[in-house]
Amino acid sequence: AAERYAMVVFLKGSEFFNWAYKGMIDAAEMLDPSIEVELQGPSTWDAALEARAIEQLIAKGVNGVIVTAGEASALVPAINKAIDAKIPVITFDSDAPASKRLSFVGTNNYNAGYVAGKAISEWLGGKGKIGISTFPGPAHLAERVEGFTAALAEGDEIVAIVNDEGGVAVAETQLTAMLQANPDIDGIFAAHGNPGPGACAAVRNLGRQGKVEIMGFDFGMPNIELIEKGEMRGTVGQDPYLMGFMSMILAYNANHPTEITAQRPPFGHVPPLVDTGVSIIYKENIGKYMSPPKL
Amino acid sequence: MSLNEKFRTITKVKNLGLLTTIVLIIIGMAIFFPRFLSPINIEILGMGFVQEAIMALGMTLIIISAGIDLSIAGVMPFSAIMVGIFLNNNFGITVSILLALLLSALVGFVNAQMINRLKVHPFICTLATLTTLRGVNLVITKGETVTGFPPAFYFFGQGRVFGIPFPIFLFAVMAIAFTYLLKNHKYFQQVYFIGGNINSARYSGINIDRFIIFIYVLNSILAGIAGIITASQYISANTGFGIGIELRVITVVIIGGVSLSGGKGNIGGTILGILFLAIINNTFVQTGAPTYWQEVVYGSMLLIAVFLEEYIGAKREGTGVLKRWREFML
Amino acid sequence: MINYILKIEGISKRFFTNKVLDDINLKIKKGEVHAVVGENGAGKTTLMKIIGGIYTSSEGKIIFDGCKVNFSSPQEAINSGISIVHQELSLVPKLKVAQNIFSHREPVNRLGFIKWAELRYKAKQILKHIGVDIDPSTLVGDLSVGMQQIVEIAKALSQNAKIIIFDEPTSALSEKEVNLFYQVINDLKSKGVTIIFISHKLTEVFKISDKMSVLRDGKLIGTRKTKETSIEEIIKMMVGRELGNLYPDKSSHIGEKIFSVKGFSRKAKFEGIEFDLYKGEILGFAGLVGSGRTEVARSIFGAEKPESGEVILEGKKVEIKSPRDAIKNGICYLTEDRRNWGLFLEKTLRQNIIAASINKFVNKRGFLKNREIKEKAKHFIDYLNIKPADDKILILNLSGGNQQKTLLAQWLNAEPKILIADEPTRGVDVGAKAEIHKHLRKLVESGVGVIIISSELPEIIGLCDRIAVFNEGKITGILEKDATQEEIMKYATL
Amino acid sequence: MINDKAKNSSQLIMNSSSGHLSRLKEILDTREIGLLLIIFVASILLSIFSENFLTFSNLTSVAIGMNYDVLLALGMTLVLLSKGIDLSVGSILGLTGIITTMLLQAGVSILFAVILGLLSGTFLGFINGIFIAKFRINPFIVTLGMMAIARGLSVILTSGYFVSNLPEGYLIIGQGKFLGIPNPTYVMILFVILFDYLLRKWGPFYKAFYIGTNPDAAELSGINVSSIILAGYVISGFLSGLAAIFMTSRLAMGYAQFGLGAELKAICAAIIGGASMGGGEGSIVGAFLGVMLLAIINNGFVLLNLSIYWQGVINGLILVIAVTVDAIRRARKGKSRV
Ligand SMILES: Nc1ncnc2c1ncn2[C@@H]1O[C@H](COP(=O)(O)OP(=O)(O)OP(=O)(O)O)[C@@H](O)[C@H]1O
Ligand SMILES: Nc1ncnc2c1ncn2[C@@H]1O[C@H](COP(=O)(O)OP(=O)(O)OP(=O)(O)O)[C@@H](O)[C@H]1O
Ligand SMILES: [Mg+2]
Ligand SMILES: [Mg+2]
Repeated sequence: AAERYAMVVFLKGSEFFNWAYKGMIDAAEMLDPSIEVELQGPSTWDAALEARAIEQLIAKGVNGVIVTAGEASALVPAINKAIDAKIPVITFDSDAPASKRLSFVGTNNYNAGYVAGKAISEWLGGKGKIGISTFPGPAHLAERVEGFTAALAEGDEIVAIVNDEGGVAVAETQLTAMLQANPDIDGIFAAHGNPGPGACAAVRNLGRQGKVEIMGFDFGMPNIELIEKGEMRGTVGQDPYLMGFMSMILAYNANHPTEITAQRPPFGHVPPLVDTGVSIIYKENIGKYMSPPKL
Repeated sequence: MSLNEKFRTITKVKNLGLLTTIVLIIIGMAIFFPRFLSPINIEILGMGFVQEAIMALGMTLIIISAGIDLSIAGVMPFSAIMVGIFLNNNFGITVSILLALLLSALVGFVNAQMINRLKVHPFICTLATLTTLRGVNLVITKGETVTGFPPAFYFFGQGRVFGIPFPIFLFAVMAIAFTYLLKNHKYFQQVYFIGGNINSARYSGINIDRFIIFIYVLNSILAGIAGIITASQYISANTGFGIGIELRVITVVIIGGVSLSGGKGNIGGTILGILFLAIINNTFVQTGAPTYWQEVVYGSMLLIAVFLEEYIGAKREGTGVLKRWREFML
Repeated sequence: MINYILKIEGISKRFFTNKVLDDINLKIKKGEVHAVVGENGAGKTTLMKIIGGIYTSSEGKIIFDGCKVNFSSPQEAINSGISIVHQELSLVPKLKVAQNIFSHREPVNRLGFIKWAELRYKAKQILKHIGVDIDPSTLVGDLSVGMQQIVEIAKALSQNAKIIIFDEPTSALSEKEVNLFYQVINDLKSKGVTIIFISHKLTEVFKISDKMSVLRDGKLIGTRKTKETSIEEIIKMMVGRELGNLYPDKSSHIGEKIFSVKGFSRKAKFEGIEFDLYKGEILGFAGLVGSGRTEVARSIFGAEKPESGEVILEGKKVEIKSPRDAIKNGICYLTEDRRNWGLFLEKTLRQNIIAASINKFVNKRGFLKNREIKEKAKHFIDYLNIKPADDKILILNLSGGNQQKTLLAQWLNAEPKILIADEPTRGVDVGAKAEIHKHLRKLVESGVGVIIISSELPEIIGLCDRIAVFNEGKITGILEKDATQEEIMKYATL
Repeated sequence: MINDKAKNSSQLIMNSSSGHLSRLKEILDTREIGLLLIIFVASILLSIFSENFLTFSNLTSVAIGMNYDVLLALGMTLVLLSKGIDLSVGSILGLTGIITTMLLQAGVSILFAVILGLLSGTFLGFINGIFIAKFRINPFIVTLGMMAIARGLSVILTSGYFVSNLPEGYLIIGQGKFLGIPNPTYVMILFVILFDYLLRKWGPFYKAFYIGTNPDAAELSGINVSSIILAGYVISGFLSGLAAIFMTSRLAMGYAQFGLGAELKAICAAIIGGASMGGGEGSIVGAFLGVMLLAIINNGFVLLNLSIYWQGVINGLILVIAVTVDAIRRARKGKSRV
């Protein structure tokens, strides 16, 4: 029968994961047109629900699982169970390092935050007063903020952190209030994909266009448009398409061992870590992001 | 027996609409996806919703009493986190679990006190505790995951008894006990009096305040147990556990025929409700249908099942057109 | 020394600023039947609820069986041997009769598990003892109000109390059940049980009580030995003056037919119901509890669907599918179950009075005419003497009789062409009752058709021009105005 | 005899309504005033601790944040009033936003897209209402089903993508200002005043109070129970649609996750504002103040730079305080459970 691979995400229906899934589809097509792929995942952010999806896939008997860990630890038993059942598991974007997963493909979230921190510090000449929009809970957000903080220069200062509850509309309210309370803020870091447009709206509300530099995260269309309009200075670009693409190839490799024994028999050759890189996207290089793949 | 009479006898069965829907799905799945009925899939199907199932037992009592408890979605991660912290501080497994359950019980006690003293609808009291607890969980963990439990603790989420996963075994035992107690035990029967007519309950000499404390504490403890099982199952504890679980639990209870206006319902219906939810969820993974459709299909199935239930129920109850308004409102 | 089982000393009760009981002193001997009478809102129910541990008194003390007691919950009162049959039915409709009778005192084994067979058996015994045949496994919600009242009595009997308080137990019972109830009382008395009995049916009070106490506006006016007093004296004590005729004169001329019902049937409920209503007459529906009067009325009103039958109003056939249709056509039905089907307990008096006629109190664009509403409310408060006379009070806080008056106001306000009133004077005091009767008569004289369903034969006989007698879902006879109780009973129990 | 009794009762009348003073007392004793008081105290405290609180621009930003929640809470109040609940408001908001923005993207004119968007929100509410009012299925289940369906459809329609690149003219609806105050704020205030007035004074709305208190008695009183219940859900759907228009226009995009979790906020605000889960009670101004209280507390959080980890705890405690204050007020008035 045809091989079947599944991608599991912690929040389905997000542009970011669509890029990744598209990468997976394209890679599968390239490897063997008979391969079937599917996408699974909860519609709310709940680590336990993601683990359930993996376990159900094991029961269903898929040939490989590509998963982004909404919560690193909670997925460990499910991932290990899959590996024990000889189903290769590749994590992408967010890792579950304590598990037996074969490989992680993605950008280290700390690094992504770090790159953003370096850039914004540079924009503000090392004397930035910075506000951050994030929400408490997910580990990868905490890592980004940690990396971000570490990259700032001596003279930079994080003035405020607000809770956007993961949404755009709340981000707008919260960031508007933040800018009110701290008129000296001249930089905003949106720690995930959503608050970027909220930050721009907040700046618009107070008529501070041009006085506050905004760093978004990921290249969702609204972010890209805002960069094009000049309301947002840049955004942290990871490469989800490549993540999905590479993960698929690795999962396939793992299922097709060669004569040369690999590190983790019975699986085939896979590297334990693939870094897909991270870069800041500016107005000059938004071109390729303007047309996200249609699923 | 005429056909008409036969039909009437059949429709007397409770939860017929739900039962029909479930059976149809199972048959359909079994034909097209043979793996659906494989032991491993059945086990996973059960394990996937065992937390909800355990909590639904308590919620059934609460809703029959015309109450509601949203705070379980805060208690469940709270208990997981607390047990983790206790374990990490070398309290030993038994003590850690007992302490976590004690703290969970405390939340239930606070809920009950607010309901009794302030005479405010449980929805709002428990919403307040839910919001507070979610915050408390964050404050305690700073959003980080609690890990590093001793392997002996894994038993509660991953161990087996008689070849059955422990959580499922535990649920089965509790479900049987609850069914029997609710049907036959004098103390548990009070729930029907309180939900059915609170004045009657009071005039009959039922100590309502004490009973409210009992069921809310019980419910919280069940949520605490679910939390401990979750912590053990995923060898970690995190504030993100149980987001939205309160709605799922309430849903299965209501699908199972317990009315939000209280006074009516049983455990059997709730178990069917769980089954319904678990099967719909598993069906999607099994068929590999586009997952985006899952919500839509789930919502539609929900409406269809309840519609069937009401439709058949209306036949069963005859023409009492007016009798029905209050029954089907909040 | 006389053996008083219950001594009430200086009891007062205040609800917020409103003093409803004022320094009540009362002594009740063991084994006596002590009646408490008084106008609506006099404080009878409140006093009983204090004795039963449901309310706590603001001042004073209660001495029960020689000891001072201070019940803080009904549970304590029940445990020490005081049971109450409440004025407002307090059963759980979704549970079975047997469960309701033994609620919280079910026979259990050592582990607390209910012995179902024994429960059913005991329930059956008690019902048999009262002399009614109700299956203990039926749901209480499926019983008529009258039957529920009997279940309520059974519940009190099952508690084996030393004192049983009956708060208007017979208001929903018809003659036959009332007689059964008298037997129960005699039986209890012979067993040495003390009985406190509240009723607005004074003949009944005279028949069964040993002593009676009269309350007025929260004060105890006096206590009399039943043998040494008269109805006139008691009424005078209650209302402060003498009352004339209890029933208005009957109609002198009957006009043309205004309303008729033809061939009304519903399986297992009623069959072939036919009757006509003429201008200027009051038609009475008599019958035993559960004889189908209520069902027929509800079906005419569109609250339930009959299987066959038609309704003709002023010569035209009217199509009635819902109460809305009925009310639009001017056919109104005053329910017998005011709490569940009639009143909006958590709303104010004013809101309740306009409930069935909101559309009459809005202007062309649908906005409420508040001044008019206020005036109308005041009118009815005065007219029916609803107490307290505060149109912003929640119905919940009114006495039973005043709630009933509110219900009546609600329907009078709808200005019906045909009014079917199901037990319209249930729980209303003698004075007010006479007023209501007068008003109903005036209504009829002004051209409104009135049908009265009543389980009180004297009321039916005293008020109605013609009487349709129901028996197991059929009309067994239509009697003219001079019918006697015996005649009616004959048709009712054919 | 009536004269005789009138004397008795006239005393009581005097007691209960001795002129304007008692009227004033009555007004002061309402929940709205209690809420205003809490809001007032919170505001004073905030303006002491942060000079930015009482600035025009901060207050407008609070108003903007309230906008969506207020619209949803209005609908929720109407629905709760008739003994129902609407869990689908958040996802109807999401779906309507998607439909409107996708229509715009497809080149439909702004006016048309807005009208169609509002219609689709109304229609979804209508479906809810039909199931509840005509088929008499429990509102909790129906709207829960709708919540899943509408959210699912939003995701399917967009497959998770943002809908962006909206015409400038559309953005004006939400982003435009008049006299320095954003357009949506005017609409919000207009709706609050309108609905408050209607609910107090207008027959068809007023009947909802009866339905919620005792639906069966309402039916027997000739009130068209099912139509009024239906109307509640339709209005709730419409208001969700309106909130969606404002949200998508302000943020210049449509997104399937818009309105996630908004239903609980709306219920919470409506109940703080005086609606009851048991039906038959509710106040539009109250709901508005409920949203305001929550918004001000949140604003305070940011202004005072408090740790985001404590936000949940404080929000929960505020809820407890609001509920307790009201419980005390109710106890004095002799009402039973909310
Ligand atoms: N819970 C309450 N809150 C406020 N006032 C109350 C409450 N219960 C009763 N009252 C008032 O107390 C007074 C006495 O009421 P009670 O029910 O004792 O009268 P009653 O003598 O039993 O009248 P009826 O014959 O109509 O049953 C009435 O004016 C009533 O409005
Ligand atoms: N308001 C109501 N709504 C629905 N059903 C009712 C209502 N009132 C009474 N019933 C039903 O009506 C039936 C009893 O009424 P029925 O007409 O048989 O009695 P009745 O002759 O009026 O005597 P009584 O009411 O005094 O017992 C029961 O089945 C009861 O459930
Ligand atoms: Mg009374
Ligand atoms: Mg009757």
